[in-house]
Amino acid sequence: MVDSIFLALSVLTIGSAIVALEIRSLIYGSIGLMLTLSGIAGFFLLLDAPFVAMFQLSVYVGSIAVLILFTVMLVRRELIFNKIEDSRRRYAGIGLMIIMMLGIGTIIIGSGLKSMETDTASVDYKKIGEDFLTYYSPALIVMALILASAVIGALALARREDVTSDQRAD
Amino acid sequence: MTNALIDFVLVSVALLAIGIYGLSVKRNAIRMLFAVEMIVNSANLNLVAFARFIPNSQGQTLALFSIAIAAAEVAVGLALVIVAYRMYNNIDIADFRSLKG
Amino acid sequence: MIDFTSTPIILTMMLGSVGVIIPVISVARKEKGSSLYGGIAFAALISAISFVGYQIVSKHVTPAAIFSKNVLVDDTFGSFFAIAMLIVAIMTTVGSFNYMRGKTSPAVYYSLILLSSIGMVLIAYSTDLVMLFVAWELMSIPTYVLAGFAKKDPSSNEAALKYFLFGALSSGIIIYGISIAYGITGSTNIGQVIAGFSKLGPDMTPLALLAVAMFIAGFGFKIGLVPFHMWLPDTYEGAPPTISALLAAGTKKAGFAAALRVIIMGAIALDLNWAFALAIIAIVTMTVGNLAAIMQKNLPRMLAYSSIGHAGYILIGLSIAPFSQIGIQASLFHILNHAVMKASAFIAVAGIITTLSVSHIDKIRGLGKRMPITSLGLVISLLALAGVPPLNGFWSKLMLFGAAINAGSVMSWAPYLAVAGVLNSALSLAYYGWIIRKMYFEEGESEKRVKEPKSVIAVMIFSIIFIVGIGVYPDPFIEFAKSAVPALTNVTTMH
Amino acid sequence: MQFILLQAVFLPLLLSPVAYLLGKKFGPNMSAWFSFGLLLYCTTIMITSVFSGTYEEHYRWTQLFGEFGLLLDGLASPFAIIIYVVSTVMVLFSKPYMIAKITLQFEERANSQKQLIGGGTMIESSSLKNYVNNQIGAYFALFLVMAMGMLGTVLATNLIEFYVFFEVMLIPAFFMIAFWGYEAKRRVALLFFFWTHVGAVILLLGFLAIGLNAGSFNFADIKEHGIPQNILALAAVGIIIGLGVKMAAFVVHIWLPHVYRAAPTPLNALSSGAMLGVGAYGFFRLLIMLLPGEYSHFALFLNLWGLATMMYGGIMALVQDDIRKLFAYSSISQMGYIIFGIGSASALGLSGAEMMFVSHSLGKVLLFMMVGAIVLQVGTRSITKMGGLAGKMPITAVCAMIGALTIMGVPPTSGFMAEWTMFYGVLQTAIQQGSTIRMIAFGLGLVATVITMAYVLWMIKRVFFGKLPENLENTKEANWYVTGPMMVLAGFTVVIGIYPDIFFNQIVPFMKGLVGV
Amino acid sequence: MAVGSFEFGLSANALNAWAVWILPFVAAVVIPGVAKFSKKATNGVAVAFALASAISATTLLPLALGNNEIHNQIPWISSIGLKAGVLADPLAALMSNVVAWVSFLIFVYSTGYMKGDKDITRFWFWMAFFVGSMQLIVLSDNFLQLFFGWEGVGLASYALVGFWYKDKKKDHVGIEGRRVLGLVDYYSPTHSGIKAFIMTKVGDIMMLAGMFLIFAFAGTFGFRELTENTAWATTMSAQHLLIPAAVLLFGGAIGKSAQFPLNEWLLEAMTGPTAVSALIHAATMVKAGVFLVARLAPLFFALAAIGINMDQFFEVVAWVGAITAFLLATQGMVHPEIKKVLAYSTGSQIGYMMMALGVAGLSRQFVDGYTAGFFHLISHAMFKASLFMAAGSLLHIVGSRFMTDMGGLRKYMKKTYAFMWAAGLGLMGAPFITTGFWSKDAIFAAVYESGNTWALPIFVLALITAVMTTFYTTRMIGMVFFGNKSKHVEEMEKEGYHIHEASPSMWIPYGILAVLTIGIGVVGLAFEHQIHDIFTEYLASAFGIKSDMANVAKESQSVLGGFLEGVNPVALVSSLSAFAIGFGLGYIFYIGRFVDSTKFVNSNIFFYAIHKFFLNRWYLNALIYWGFVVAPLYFARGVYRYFENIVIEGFNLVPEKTMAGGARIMQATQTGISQSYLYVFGAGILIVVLLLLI
Repeated sequence: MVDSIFLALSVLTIGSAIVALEIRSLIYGSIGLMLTLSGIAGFFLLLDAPFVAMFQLSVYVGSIAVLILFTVMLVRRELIFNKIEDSRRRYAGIGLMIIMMLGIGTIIIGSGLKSMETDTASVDYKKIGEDFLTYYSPALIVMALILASAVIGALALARREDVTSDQRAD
Repeated sequence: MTNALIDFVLVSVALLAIGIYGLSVKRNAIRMLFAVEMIVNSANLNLVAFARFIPNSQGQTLALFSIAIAAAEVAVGLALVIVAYRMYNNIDIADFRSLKG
Repeated sequence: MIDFTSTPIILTMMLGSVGVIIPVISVARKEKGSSLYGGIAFAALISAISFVGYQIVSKHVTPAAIFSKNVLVDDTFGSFFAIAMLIVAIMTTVGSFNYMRGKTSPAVYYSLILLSSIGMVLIAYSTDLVMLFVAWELMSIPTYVLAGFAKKDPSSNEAALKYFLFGALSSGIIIYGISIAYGITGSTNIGQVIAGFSKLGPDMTPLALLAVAMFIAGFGFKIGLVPFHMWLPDTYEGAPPTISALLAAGTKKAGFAAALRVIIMGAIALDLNWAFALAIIAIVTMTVGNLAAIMQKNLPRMLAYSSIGHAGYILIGLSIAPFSQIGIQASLFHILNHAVMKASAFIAVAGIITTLSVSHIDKIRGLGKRMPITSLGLVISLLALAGVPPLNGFWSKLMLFGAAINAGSVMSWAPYLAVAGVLNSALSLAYYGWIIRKMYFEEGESEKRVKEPKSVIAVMIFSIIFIVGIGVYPDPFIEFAKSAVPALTNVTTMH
Repeated sequence: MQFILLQAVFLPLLLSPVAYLLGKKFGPNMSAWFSFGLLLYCTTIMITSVFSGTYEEHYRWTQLFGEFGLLLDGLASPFAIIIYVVSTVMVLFSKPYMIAKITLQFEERANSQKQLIGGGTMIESSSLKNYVNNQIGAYFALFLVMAMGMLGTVLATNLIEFYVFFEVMLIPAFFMIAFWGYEAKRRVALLFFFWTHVGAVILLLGFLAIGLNAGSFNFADIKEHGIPQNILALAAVGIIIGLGVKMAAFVVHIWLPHVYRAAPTPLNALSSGAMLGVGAYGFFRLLIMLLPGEYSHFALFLNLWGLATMMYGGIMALVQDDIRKLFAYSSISQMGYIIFGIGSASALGLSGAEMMFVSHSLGKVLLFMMVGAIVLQVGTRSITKMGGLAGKMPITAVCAMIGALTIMGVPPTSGFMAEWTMFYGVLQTAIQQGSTIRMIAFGLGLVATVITMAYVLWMIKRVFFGKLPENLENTKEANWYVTGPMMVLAGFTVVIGIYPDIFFNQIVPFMKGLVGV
Repeated sequence: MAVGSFEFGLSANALNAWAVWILPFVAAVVIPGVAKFSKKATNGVAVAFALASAISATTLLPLALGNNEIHNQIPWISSIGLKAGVLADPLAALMSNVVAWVSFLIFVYSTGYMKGDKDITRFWFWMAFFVGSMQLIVLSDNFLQLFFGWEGVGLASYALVGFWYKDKKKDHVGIEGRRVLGLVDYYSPTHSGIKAFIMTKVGDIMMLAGMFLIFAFAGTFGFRELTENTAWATTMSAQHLLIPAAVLLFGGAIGKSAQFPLNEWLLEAMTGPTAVSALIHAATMVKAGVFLVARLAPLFFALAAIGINMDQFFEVVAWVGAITAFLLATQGMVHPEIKKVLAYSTGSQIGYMMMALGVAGLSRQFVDGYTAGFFHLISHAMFKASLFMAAGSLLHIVGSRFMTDMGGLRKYMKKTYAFMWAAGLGLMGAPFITTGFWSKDAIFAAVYESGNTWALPIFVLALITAVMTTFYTTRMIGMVFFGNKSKHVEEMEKEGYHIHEASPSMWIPYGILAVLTIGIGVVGLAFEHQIHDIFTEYLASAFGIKSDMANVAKESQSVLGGFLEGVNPVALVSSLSAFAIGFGLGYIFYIGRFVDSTKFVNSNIFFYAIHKFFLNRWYLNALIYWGFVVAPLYFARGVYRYFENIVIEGFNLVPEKTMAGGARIMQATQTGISQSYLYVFGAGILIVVLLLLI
């Protein structure tokens, strides 16, 4: 039994994903990506995971997509528009996509997942917090290191050497 | 729960496949980042869906981790793209092919 | 709760704090010198490795296990990799001293190496998929940056981009795999995943195999398995050579740790078909790697292909793990050996590149006279890679092939792995020999001895001692590798 | 006395850097005499330990691959003695040869550099001296390592140990060809390394099959426990092919002619006289001792393979003009003899095969020394450009003749003793088994001796007899570094030929025990 | 009788027997050392050692006369249980004396012949080595030791045939430019040496095979051990291996004694110094084959007692001898080179000996044939050595090996002329006064009396051969000493060289032998009887061969009275007539020169054809060369060019090319475009899934 909200979300997510990749302008593409990510957040809500959904919206839609948008703005105008891909590559890619969908889809449809149902209540988000602080606590430390390294690394990369040397000069 | 688990999973598979399509066809570096995000999101969708049906919290936790990591990854990726752009004035990955053979 | 006495946590704290502090110092400090950061990083790594060593010697670590209720387990398996990875990190750090001289943001460079090495070490310790994934990312993300660290160098950037795209894709694939595994077993703890796998009904098995396939793809990317290897030669060639050392010797081996933890364990519980699949991948991988290496003109690229080939060898051990006691032991031993050999080879190349700024194989003619110690180190590493006795590479290859033959009594296809491996070893001699020939047997344009970087010399001396030492008396390390083999019997009986 | 064999094996390895440094600092004489003294010492202590019968040493090594042992029994001692005696003697021979060769290379280099620069810079004698010192030091260092590798292989008591030494002796040989070879030396060096390595590695597969399935890599343990039935054939085939490549048996002899044409003569001598024979040793130790069942199964095949090799090598040797290549094929042929004997499956045949190694070593080394002497004095390797040298180089000619007789198997040289026991062994088995094929093989084997005789005599005739070409009028006898070792070996072969018990006393009882007579 | 006195270790009374063969070897070792001080002194040393050896040999003679023997053994290859030993039985003692004394004389001769040669040391070394080896053959008590000597003499022969290793023109044999079947009939010394060595080696390996066969069954190489316990023969005979083994052993004799079909090497062996030809290729080494047969024949014959029939073996021996005798005699009639004629004659005469020994085994009076053969051996040794040495003098003085370059020398070299006649008559078998006559007559008698099916054809063949022998001997003497001086001699004289008699050191030795030929000839029959008696006793005691039959025959044939007692009349008549015919023809053509031989031959196409056929050596030599030298070499070159260089070399190229091709493909796939890489990654996931699912 497919719910209409689910259907709408699916169409929105997948459609916007295709749009995000295929539309000529990168700016519209970014907006398409935002829609996809929002669609996923919608799914999370459907799945009774509001905490994750909010996180998704704030991190992805709020920060990543905006970051991407800024980057897009940064580059030259002509680069914003797609170059036309080699059609052979394109068809090969579409073929791979379809085979993958069909292949993995078949496995999933053929598996026992289809009969998987649940009646129990959804997990309380407090449990998530508890997990973070108990079982996953080392992972959280590592997570912090990941973010630190990403920040350090991204800064080191993105910093303009000529500018820094100017700064050093004075 | 009105929706079956398998529906979510199928959506996620579709998203995964689209992501792989995007990575293997698109030439624009930023668009390739889009595709990466799609793949990560498809996995997240899976995780949360499973977490709902099992049910336990681990899936959601992992999804949270994954989102955070994706953010970090994107930051680094964009930094690389910017460096490339500075150097070549170009962000077309297919043109970056001096290393081959 | 966090057990603050366990080795991995202490390592994380130790290296992590230093790794974060170094860039902070650099902001505060006005001088440009790079050695200080390198020195700090070196000190941290040395203390880390001595700590691991102390933990092992004082028997604080538990025997190798797959199961743990926590996300991390303080076992010999992890310690084995910790030792291997830290050795690589130390070699890279020391080898970078000269390379980094005069380069920008050295603090970040060393800090990223430290952070990445935490990731490598933690992968082996983790017993939870989430932890594993997080550690994996901690290992990967700094290396994306490091690969593109030579910002003025277009090829470095290209290498980093390719690496990053593959890395991002593969981390997506890994988490997708984790999601499926989680979905069908209801837990992210590896022990419980395995337990869940072993209880699966036939309708769920394909799904579990899909998860395993995704793990193979995701981890195989880092390992350089064919067909997930395509980025590898380009990246190793383009990245700064010291970082190539880290990638080839460190992250690659960490990939094996992950693979061992996840692929093998998960798969043993499932079905033995996976072994055949791995065997095929192993053969293809080593053949592709070695064949492609033959005609290479660029030293790092050749070494990159060689490391693909070695991934194939190591995979032999994994693929026959259920049939032979020696399989995983051999793989582990080869991982350790290959880590040192490859790191030393890459650092030698780094030394050559920093001193002479050449990496083309025709340009290193007569190098034996110009840079004798570096050349000697390179030659010994190459010979060890080729598996020439009595060097360490010989022993581990011997064990790998032996294990394959040994498994022949259970699985009829297993000896072919050994045959393929042996033929590939012979094939690989062609290009290793070629490098040696260029360095020693051909007249270079100049004969004048150049000053060799001291740090590279240090690394060379260490690796020569290590390679020859293990070659002559391999027993302790073989035993160490043996002790690090996770107890497979629990799993197989469970099935 | 303890650690005798350990000393004998590892002293050369450990002191090889000393040889290098001595060469570098003090010149060829010092290095040569140091190496000579070292090897002489090792040879002496080894021979003294032979007197006490079977002698063993064991050391802890690896748990997985067994212990590190050194064993000198009836099988190993002739091999060991010959290997070290030949090596010791070759040290002296090498000195003048290598000096000449290195000087030549220096001049070539200088000439090519001169052409590059375009100026007429004179070669400084001091730089030549430095060059020679450096190179000769390296040469002797490699030489010592090679000697050690060969000895180690023969003394090994463990499959893996065997393999390790087996490979170790390749490496110095590789470098020696590559550094001091002729013509396409580097290509050939790689070719050599590649093929012998392939052979070795196939051998290794056999070893692994045996060792891991038998649960031990130690010879003694394997013999005691036996090997599981299912891998016997695989192991035997691996060992036979691997050793066949090493011994350059027919069809897999590809590498040998190239190598012999390109390698410096001392290496040729050492490799023909000792290194190839190690393959023969392998057959005894690995195939006959460890896999007796498979051996009896493959004996006839080995017999015929050996026959094919000896015939083929002989026929090819007939038509060679390059004297090194002639001996290359001759070595192939001689290895064929040994394989022929190994396939005899009788105690005397096997004893003969081992004796054949001894006599082949002595004879072929003599002949290669002759080649070296000629290359030194005459400067050509083409037989057609030689002739009538007997008058100019009488000692060389006499010693070469003794070497030739040894190869031909004419009494009173050791060659005859080896050949007759070996051929008799083949015949004995043929009669016992009533096998016509073996009988025919025996007959054809005897025919092969005639072929051997033909090419050897023809070679001697063309080199030493006949008209002296005018450009060789001023040829002189080689100096005593060359002739001395030759005379020593020539004497040795005659002594063994008259009183073979020197070796037979050890070999025959061992082989009898092996075959179970 | 002291048969089978097995003693271990050297015993004093055996020392002289050991000394016989060891002394020459000592000389061989000493000579190069002596040469360091004085080359001239080597002459003395060599002769002295030869004399010492000969005296030691003489001390063995009483043994022979008393039918005693020395059998002394020392351990040798103890690990196989083999012993070295000397066996001086009457046969060995007689042979040893022949060898020792002939060689002593030839040594003396050599001091003159080789005077001033630069390489005298080498010459003496090999001569001494040869004598040692030869005595080793004679005195060894087992096959293996015998084989040492056997190969030793072969080696010495090789070295001495090729003594003049510089291959100067004058040292060649054959006629320059002459071709037979497209192959040159002109050989250098070194070539001839190789030829001799290899051809005899072919025989040797047969012998080796025969030895091994017997050893495989008997477990011993010792002659005495083989005689004592004949169980091995029964086993071998049951397996049909005895006759092949015996024939293979005889193969060794064929090779060494230059019998058909391995006869061709002997002619080229004449490139050696003439002293060598006399010693090795006439008097001793080529007799080794005969000696071997003489060693073995009683053993095989005695097997008849235990019911083993060895007739086939003896038939082979007899026929090989007969054919060789005939074959070589025909060729001897036409060749122009004096040494070659003598060489043919040698082979032919050895054929006689073989024939006698073979026939002996076929008849019941074994001793007769045996004695005849051995007697002929002794007499041949004397006259042929003498002839060779004389020929050597001629060569020395005239400086040419062609008889056509000589002629009319009798006035200048009277002594040589006389001695040559004496020895030549011995070869011809001049009635009643020469040893040759008696020994040949004994052979005829033995053949005639054997009563075997083959007796008649063999007898006829022998008779024809005898005619030819007389003819060519006469021809030789006639051509050399009669008629006019040749152009060559005249030219030499023009240049101021004049023909003279050889030096005493040269003519005395062959003088002695020539005189002995006649001297013993005069008492030939008695001498024969003496040998006959010795052998009768020896064979009876050592092998148990009874000679009753022989005694009966002797008595019945005493019709001719005391002087010719024991001589077969038919044989006698045949022998006489053969001599008459041969000598008469020879006289007509070459001494009297009533008819010009060249014109005679050319007058008739039949004679011409025959002459050419003989001169071309029945084309045997050419065929052997084609079959065993030229064709194999072509074959070898073909294999080298098309198999080794293409197929085998291909093994090197195939992996190389495959590897390079594979590498190129791999490189081509690595395009550098990230999208393609990622595509492969994506597809790879599917592939892995597929791999896992199947």
